[in-house]
Amino acid sequence: MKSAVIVFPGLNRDRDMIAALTKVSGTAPAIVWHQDADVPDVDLIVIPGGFSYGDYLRCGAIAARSPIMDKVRERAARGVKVLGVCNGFQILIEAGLLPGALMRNKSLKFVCREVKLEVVNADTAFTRGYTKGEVFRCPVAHHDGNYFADSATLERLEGDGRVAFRYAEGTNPNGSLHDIAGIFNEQKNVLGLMPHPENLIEAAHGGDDGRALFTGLLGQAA
Amino acid sequence: MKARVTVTLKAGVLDPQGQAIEGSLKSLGFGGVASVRQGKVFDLVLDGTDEASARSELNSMCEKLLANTVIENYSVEITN
Amino acid sequence: MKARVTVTLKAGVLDPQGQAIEGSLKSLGFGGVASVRQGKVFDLVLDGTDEASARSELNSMCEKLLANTVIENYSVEITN
Amino acid sequence: MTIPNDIRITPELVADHGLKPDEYQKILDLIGREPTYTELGIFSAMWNEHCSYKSSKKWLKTLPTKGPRVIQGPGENAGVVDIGDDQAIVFKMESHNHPSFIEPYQGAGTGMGGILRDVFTMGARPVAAMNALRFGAPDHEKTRHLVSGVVAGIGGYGNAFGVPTVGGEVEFDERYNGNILVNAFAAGLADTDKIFYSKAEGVGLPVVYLGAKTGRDGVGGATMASAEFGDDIEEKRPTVQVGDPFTEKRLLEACLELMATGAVIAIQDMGAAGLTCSAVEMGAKGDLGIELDLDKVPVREEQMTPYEMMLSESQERMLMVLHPEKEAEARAVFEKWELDFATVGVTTDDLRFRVKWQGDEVANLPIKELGDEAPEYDRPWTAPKVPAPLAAGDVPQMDVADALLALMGGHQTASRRWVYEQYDTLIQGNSLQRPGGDAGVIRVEGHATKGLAFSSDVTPRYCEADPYEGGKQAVAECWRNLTATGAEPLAATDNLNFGNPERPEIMGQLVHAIKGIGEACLALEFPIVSGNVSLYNETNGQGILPTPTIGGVGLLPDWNQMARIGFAAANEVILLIGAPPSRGTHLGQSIYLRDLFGRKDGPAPHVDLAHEKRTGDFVRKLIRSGVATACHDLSDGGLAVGLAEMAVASGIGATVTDLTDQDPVLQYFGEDQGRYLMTVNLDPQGDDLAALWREAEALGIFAPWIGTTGGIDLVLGAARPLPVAELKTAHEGWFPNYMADEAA
Ligand SMILES: Nc1ncnc2c1ncn2[C@@H]1O[C@H](COP(=O)(O)OP(=O)(O)O)[C@@H](O)[C@H]1O
Ligand SMILES: [Mg+2]
Repeated sequence: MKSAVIVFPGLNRDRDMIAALTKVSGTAPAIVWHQDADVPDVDLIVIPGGFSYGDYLRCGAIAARSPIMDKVRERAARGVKVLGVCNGFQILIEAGLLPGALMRNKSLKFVCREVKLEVVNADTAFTRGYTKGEVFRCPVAHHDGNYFADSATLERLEGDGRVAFRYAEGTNPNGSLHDIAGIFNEQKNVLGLMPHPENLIEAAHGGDDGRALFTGLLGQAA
Repeated sequence: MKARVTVTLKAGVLDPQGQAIEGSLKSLGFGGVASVRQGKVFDLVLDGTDEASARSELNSMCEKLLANTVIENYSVEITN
Repeated sequence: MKARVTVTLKAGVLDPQGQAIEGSLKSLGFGGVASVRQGKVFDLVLDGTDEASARSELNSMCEKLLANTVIENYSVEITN
Repeated sequence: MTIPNDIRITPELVADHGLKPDEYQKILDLIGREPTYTELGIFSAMWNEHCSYKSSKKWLKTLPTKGPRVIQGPGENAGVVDIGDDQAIVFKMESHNHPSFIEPYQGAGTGMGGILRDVFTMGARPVAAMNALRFGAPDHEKTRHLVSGVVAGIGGYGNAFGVPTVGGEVEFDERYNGNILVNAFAAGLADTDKIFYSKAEGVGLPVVYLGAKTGRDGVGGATMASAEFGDDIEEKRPTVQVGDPFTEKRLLEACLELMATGAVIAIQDMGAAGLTCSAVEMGAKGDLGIELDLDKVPVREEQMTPYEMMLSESQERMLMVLHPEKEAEARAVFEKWELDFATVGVTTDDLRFRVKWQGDEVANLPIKELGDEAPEYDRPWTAPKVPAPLAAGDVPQMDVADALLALMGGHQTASRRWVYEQYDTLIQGNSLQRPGGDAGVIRVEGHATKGLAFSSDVTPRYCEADPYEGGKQAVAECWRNLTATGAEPLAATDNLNFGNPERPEIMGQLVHAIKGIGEACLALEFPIVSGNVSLYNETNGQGILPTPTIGGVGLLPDWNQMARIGFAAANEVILLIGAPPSRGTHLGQSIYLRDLFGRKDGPAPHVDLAHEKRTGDFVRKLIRSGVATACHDLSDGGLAVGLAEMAVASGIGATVTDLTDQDPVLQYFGEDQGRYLMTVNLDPQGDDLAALWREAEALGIFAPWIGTTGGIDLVLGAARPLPVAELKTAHEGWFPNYMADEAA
């Protein structure tokens, strides 16, 4: 499986994501600079975490309006898988590829700690490395991960199996409605999530609970 | 020409910042505060002198960038 | 009673947010933008009906919490 | 606001620039005429304490700065130390005390920005950060606000920039009520053959300005950083600088990309007194003159005067000397990152520092003398009075369990989780030990087994009681914290925070602390490779506690052999390595006395450097041999707190037997130095443990078996068993509870 990582100025978990994709798949992803004319022909496009454009205005807002996102939107419409992590999730939301909004954490503070995630829908290309109901460890590191959507949208997300992950066991770090940590688009080829599975994939990270996302996605046995 | 754009959260949208400020104000002894909502203002300096066209530009800036119209309202004001 | 507090950066204080927004507006094709400065608004609902005392409360809220008077100015407006 | 350049230089104006009459006379003698207003500003910036080290230079020279691994010691933007495999660790610590008191969020944030720039200016990509924070008494009206702002500011900058925070310190004491300390540390990795320095070489080469535009931020800031606070503090506020981590992150990437092109001859970041200090330093180091044309400087405000441009402390800016044939390539890199790039000057061969503006020459000064001839003082000092020993039998009594619970839930030893969870501690994916242990540890990316450990330490109450012992202790504790992970301490950086050096007793503290630091660094083979001095930390004549912060770096050849502080399993032997047979006796200056009895008397504990070295080397060897399952050095709160921290870290309890012929208060709460707790997975009756003891004895190290891990309680001899869960609640509770009434 071929993948590409999109880099906007101010992102800072691009290197973490590139390392994770490389370590799990054995192949380095293509790196796409935001000013590049197009995204190469890949099966998976990843928008990593960080502070694109300083997260000034609203998190992800400025990056979401850059021309490269039109290309991402086109690919997504054609069924290419798109993964947005943390700032990547915020960008996908601002770009309209995913519904709702990510508000300032309830504590108003940046939070970096380990949480537990429950796999709500394991029946997708992104989550097939896990089993439904499985609870796994995953770190978070964000200031604006408090998922908000109106009740109709929440109902639709829940009803259509579009909630991917939920914060489990009282570990919701940000006040997200329905403890939502990650959601899919309607076709389930776009996933956005706040936690950082790429930071928990090997012994040096103190565990590899995040690895199954990548092994599942990249078509390898977990 | 100078303009001010004000962006506020739509009713019903969660405002963690406003809530926290409300709590802080109360614990500072401002008992009479019933609610606080936080928004943004943008003070812009624009080239050009035609107010009507500035207004329409500003609206379009809001739609395209300054406001997230899923959760925010905006208003535009020419200030000079 | 309703009030709006507007908090803006003092002149000369660097506004990285405003700068980034200015850059983004330009690349979205809004060439006529000469500068952008970002500020905050707080929309408050207050108990009580006396405008003068509300005004003085609001000023004191700004001094104590809503504005960082080291780098920000504020203004207070009763909106109804 | 515009300030003309032909303003008359009056004695008041000279004084406003922090220059003493004799210093001004020296300027007149040096240039043979009255300086222009801009020149006066340049002198004030170059000759203030912050840039010239005029009070401390004489003493700093006595510090050991060399070692087999030292590539670059003090004098550059950061120290450079060899870690093998053609790589180096580049690090430094710097204070942002005064700005953080005035505007905590921006002050602390720009402090982070400054130290990160020091590191990447040398060609190193930042891989770890720490912050050492000191605030006033918890119940002081300003403290919560300052804690909240400083922590948010450090996080706001460091998190967005993308460097993991791996450690730090937080302390509270009323002596910092009016003058908090914010010391920021950063370390970066570079290839040893790609280190960049500030020395310009070659005549007629372009001097290039990079990064953010210049505004009026912090004009007079460097002068402020060296001025004692008075009640007119409000008036100093408009000089606040605002940080822009987004620009800094782009500057990092652009600089590293530019360095890779081979275009850079010399580079210097613009820190205190921005353009002035950076240009003078590049020229003077290279025996070259520099000519600047201020009309080329990118500015973001209108009508800036040359005075303001020369003294502006706008952040996120760099000055470089470039190979002219690579200028176009360099410009392309900066345009890609949307940063300003402007050729603002040229190197010359006449050793003059010339500044042009709108056709006028507004400054023309001898460049070498600006730095070299800066005043240097041998300020008078008095020897500190060391407190008398506690009277024999003066051991205030308290139930051991109650005392431990109170200390674990008190402001001094409570967990700092509330602080470090606001920092990104795992970005870059290399964090092997995040804050909460003895030292932060990261792996060296790209290397299979190598790791680096970081710790920041000082015990200001010891330094106040005895600056010499306190100086030694700061170094020893840092060295010990690195050792406790299994790392070999390589080198250190120091951040010397003191009061007004014009007072002989403060100068005495500085002199003696440096003496202690120097001796300890020598004995522990732990050279000082960079540092920073922050003086005049006082308010209305009351100085802070002397606070010489030490930031150290250690090397782990194989992080698979690394110790952590949490008890690893039940039924393991607990050894107390390096203790006297009595385990502990020293209660003077302990937190037991201070926090439970309100007493600040007695001498600081003594550090036996030779014993320290032997003990640490032995501990490290045990960790690397694989027998150690956990390790923790003893510091604040002694044996009891050390054991409790190990238990709380993993949830596993322990039972420790009392020494029957010794006061339990002394053995559990004494703060004797040079001690480690270690658990080993060895049979208590077996040969391996016997061999370990024989080896210790041969080295003159006492390493008694004091107890065994297991259970859900911590049992300290005859004291009431304390559930680990209860200790944890106390330990984790203080900070969030305290900050919960932030607005109150
Ligand atoms: N400001 C801070 N930022 C990050 N980590 C911190 C900070 N303050 C304290 N810590 C962490 O909390 C732990 C306890 O700190 P401290 O009591 O100073 O340790 P020690 O006694 O071993 O020097 C350490 O791991 C330290 O790195
Ligand atoms: Mg320690």
